[in-house]
Amino acid sequence: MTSIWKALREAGRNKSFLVGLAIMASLIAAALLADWISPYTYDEMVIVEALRPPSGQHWLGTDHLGRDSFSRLIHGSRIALKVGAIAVTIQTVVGVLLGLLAGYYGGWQDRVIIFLTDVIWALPPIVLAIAICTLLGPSLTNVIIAIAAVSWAQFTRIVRSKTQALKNMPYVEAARAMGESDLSIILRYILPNVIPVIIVLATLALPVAVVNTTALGFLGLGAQPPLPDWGVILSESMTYIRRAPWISIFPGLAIIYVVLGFNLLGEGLRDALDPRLKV
Amino acid sequence: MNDLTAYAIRRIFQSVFIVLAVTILLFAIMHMMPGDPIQLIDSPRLDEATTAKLRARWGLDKPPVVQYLYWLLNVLKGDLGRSITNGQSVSVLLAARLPATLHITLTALLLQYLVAVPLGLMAGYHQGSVFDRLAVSVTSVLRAIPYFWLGILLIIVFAVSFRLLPVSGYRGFQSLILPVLTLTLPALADTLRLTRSEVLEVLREKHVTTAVAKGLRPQMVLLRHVLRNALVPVTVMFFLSVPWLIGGSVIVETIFAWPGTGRLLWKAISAQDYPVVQGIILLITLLTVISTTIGDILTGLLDPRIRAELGGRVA
Amino acid sequence: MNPLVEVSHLEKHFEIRSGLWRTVSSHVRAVDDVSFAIAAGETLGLVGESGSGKSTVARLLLRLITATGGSVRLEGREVTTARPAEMKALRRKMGIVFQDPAASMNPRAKIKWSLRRPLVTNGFEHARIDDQILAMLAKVNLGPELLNRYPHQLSGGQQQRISVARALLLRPRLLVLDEPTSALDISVQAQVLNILLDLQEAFGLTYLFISHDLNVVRYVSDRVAIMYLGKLMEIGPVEAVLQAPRHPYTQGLAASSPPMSPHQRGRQRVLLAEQPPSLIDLPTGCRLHPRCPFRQTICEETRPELRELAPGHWAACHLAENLPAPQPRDT
Amino acid sequence: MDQTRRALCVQHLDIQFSTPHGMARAVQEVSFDIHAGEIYALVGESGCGKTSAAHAVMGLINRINAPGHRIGGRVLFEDKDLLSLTEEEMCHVRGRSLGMIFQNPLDALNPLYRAGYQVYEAIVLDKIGKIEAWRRVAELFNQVKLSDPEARMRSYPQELSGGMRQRVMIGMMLARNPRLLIADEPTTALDVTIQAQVLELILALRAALEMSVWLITHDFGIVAEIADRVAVMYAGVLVEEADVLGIFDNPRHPYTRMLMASLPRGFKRDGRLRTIAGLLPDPTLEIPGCRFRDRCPAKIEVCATQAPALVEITPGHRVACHVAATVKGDLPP
Repeated sequence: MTSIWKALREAGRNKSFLVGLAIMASLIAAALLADWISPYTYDEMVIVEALRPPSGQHWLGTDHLGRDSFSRLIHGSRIALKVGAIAVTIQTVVGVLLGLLAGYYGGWQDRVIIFLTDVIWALPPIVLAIAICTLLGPSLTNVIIAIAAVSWAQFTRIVRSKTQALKNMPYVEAARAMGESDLSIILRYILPNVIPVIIVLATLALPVAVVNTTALGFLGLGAQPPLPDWGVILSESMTYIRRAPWISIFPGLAIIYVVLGFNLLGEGLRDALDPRLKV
Repeated sequence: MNDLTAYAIRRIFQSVFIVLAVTILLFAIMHMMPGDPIQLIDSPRLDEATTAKLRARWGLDKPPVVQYLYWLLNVLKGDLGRSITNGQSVSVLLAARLPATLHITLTALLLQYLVAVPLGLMAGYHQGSVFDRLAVSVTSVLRAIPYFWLGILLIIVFAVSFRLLPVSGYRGFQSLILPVLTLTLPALADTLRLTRSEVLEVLREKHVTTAVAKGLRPQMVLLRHVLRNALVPVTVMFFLSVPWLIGGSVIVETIFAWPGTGRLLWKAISAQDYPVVQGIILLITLLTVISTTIGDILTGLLDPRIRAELGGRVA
Repeated sequence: MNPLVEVSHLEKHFEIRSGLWRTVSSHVRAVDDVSFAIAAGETLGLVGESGSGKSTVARLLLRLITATGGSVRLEGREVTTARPAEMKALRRKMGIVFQDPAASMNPRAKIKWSLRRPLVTNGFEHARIDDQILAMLAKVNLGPELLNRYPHQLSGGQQQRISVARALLLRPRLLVLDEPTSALDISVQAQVLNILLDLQEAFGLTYLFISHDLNVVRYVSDRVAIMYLGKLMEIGPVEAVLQAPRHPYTQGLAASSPPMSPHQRGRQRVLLAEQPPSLIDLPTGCRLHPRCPFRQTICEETRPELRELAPGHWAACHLAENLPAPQPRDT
Repeated sequence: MDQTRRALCVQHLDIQFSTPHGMARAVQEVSFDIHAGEIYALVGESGCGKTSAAHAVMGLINRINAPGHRIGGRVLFEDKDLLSLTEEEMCHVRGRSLGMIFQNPLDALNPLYRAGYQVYEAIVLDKIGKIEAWRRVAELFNQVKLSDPEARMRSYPQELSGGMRQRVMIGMMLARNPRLLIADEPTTALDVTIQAQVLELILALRAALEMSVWLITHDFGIVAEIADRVAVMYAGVLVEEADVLGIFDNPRHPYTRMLMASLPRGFKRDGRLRTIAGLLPDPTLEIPGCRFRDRCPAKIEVCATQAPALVEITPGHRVACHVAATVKGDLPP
């Protein structure tokens, strides 16, 4: 599918795309090399060092248990990216399959799937995620399930409408006239033309997943201490907001860094791959 | 019956089905939770026989479907059960907390649109100008800020460092500022960007060229033909963004100790007070579905094409 | 004559749902009781304006949509009810080319892929596929250098010739051409029409050529069928139907068609009044009667059947024998 | 008809658009006059620049739809150079002196307003009272022969058929009695029976309102039907201009002649059509000499170096070709 590579080359001329790409690369590097980059481990407590402001020894200061904030932040990127990537993969696969099915066949399959998305959308995503995590209990695995469960519907709706438009294209009709089977038409003629949309959607879904992960962590429903989830760090920092505001500042900046990076990347990709797509 | 009425009625029916589906889900979830209301009473005077009698009286020995119908009937009567922690009626609790939540969400919603739509129109019309580029970069950053951290940041800046505004609680206008800002800023950025891209899209449509060709002045073209058309999706988004705001309010209320339903939800979850959780989720579902239904019907009102398509004849 | 294709009483009605409960309130009679035959090796031109059902007929022939009534026979075998295996065999005997050449090929695949697919999916011998593709490309005057390009890198004329080549790779007997030159510039249209005529001679193909352009249809067809609002109005040899039309609708169509030269300006241009009615609320009797300048009471009451007015020339008009002579028109 | 009075005078019009591959010249040094009361047809295949020329004259090319464009030359209309007017001054010309209708009347009307209002909006620009303006809308709907005008005024564009929409467009653009109506492919999206009705209407209104019509089309049939004079464009250049009989009976430019020969006029038995080999030149490239050279069967050496000027070879017949005067009879294949 060379034309995707061509579009990527075009995206390469787009400044925001390149900035996004650099941010994504730095994040992946931080997550992979966390053990080498960070000067301390994320759970090493030195109580006498607690609540120190940023200094040469602790670049971003320490928290109430004397743990090095910088090290915890770097290790936190691992959790954010891992949870985000797995959740986005699940919601993409589920959402795309259901979207193709609903869009191509229509009829009762379409009605059932659309009703399911309506039911999912009857609750604000974060509230639904909170409900699921409450039901399943707090853990990172359940966070992944919750995030995927609240986010697949968007993929389904967009892939469905794209499929509906594509299945009436002359080239799809021509394929049917040449004796291609339904499966072949979906996989060879429709899916490749939906893939750019999927790439854009998935890129823009990742920051949402990261924010939701940290929000659940913040509310105590996701990752549990002592894991250095950014949301967990923020929630612990609330108590010391007057004495040590720096503990609160940096995890937020880290989240913004991720979200901004992937948004820029996604928007750059969208402009190159499918400018008319609005998410 | 005209197209719009037919569509509105059908859309309302659809919403009722969606809410029913959510109640079934909620009931199923509560059913799967360990323990039933009788066990939760936790009194030494309960022996086996009394328990069985109570179960029979409350219908807990009936099949789940019948139990669901009983429960639904109670919900329709406004009886959402009692809180496990303090025994208060859930409906009364919710009624007491809802105004505070509506207070910040509706203020945030209005603020968001009053500011974002004119700015988005300007940015779109002057695409590429300094103002536009500034708007795009500021909104890019604003959209990336998570609610809970924005709240913390605002507390640090306004309440801790400068001691200008109250940090938490529900005390008059001043206490409203920080929660509303927290809630509205990211959404404002989204709305501005949506308005901007819709304006850009409409500007490229042929009917705008016609409007220019027939001699309309630029301001008239912009207001009557560009803004009017761009407002259709923007208005829909107004109503569709309500769920996001409600979701955000859960976190914002928690941070600012705002005595609304969101904070109640968080407390109930921490205390595993399931009847309250169930009641709040039901309430939020209702608010969400009502809002999106209004949004959809309003689209039909604003756009004759959609009115005809959704309400009229379909092949 | 030995017909390759026999269409009898073909019918496609779409349900219209309306009202609060979306109940079936009426039907769109997109194609209504249409019968015709195409002899092997001939070109039948199918003419009609938008909403006439001509493209629906094309899709019904290839069973891209299912008929609600009637039958389509190809070499005597029923298409509308064929089982999947038989249908696959029948489809190899039919090809189709669409109006929009840019949308006729998978935009994400190279031309080579689009040309290989029909052969691969129909189980052709892999070793010979590339030779067959090259041979067919040569037939449409294109070189092998196009094979590694994407559809959007081709001109409209090249795209349409690739579509023709693809449709012919399976060596069909019948080629359905649905407005194949309507989206093309004049000079490119000439190119494609020439190639179509050459290929017909070379392979002994049978064409169903659908168009709204009378000049194009006159040029390519042996016989012409005229459709209006889902009904066949007139059918017969091209000279007879287009030079001396017997149906008021055909006459109106011919009069409305722009002339080939400014010398023909004096004629009456507008014969048919007003707008065509909607397909949902069809007029009683003859579907043309609200627009017809010659209508009489019988036209409002009785639906006219196709009648053979001269050998091979049929028209569905009560008044066909009594119409004023159409204005002569030279070409 | 006063042949000497000019309604519009286009001089050395040059239009360039900014593309990722550099500046593309859509229109090059095009000059022509449209006389008062005539129907002047600009004919050409897609991409020849005919629509860009009309949009430039109307002042519809702007920074929003064509960032980085360049327009040169002069367009004289009622003693003013339209290209040098400010946007404010252009607002007084558009709609009032110059009207324009477009190819696809569905896209060209705002789907959110009723047809009547969209015409009303143009009328009230002339400081006319509300009631008077609505009366005028009804009058116009009658004038463009819309059946049941009251109902049509209340309809949304998408509830009208293609022919009715184009009638609404015509009514809207004629609301303020312009001197010149620019009709950009006005019937391309319509069925032939409806096309005939709309052409009839344009002819009738031209006579009734004593205006000129600048018709832009790719369809020689429509030209043969209603045009008085014809100009043929190829790749941004005006290659031939003559009265309609001159173009049809005695085309001189090889491009015009080949185009005429590529029209299907007869039957299959009459033989194959003429085709024009090759493709349009890349508009971003600066091409010395004649732009049709590569596709021309009659080209000579000078064609490669010198761009032919548009010269009058017989009274009223202008051709831009080095060989037009010498090659008689059939063109070589």
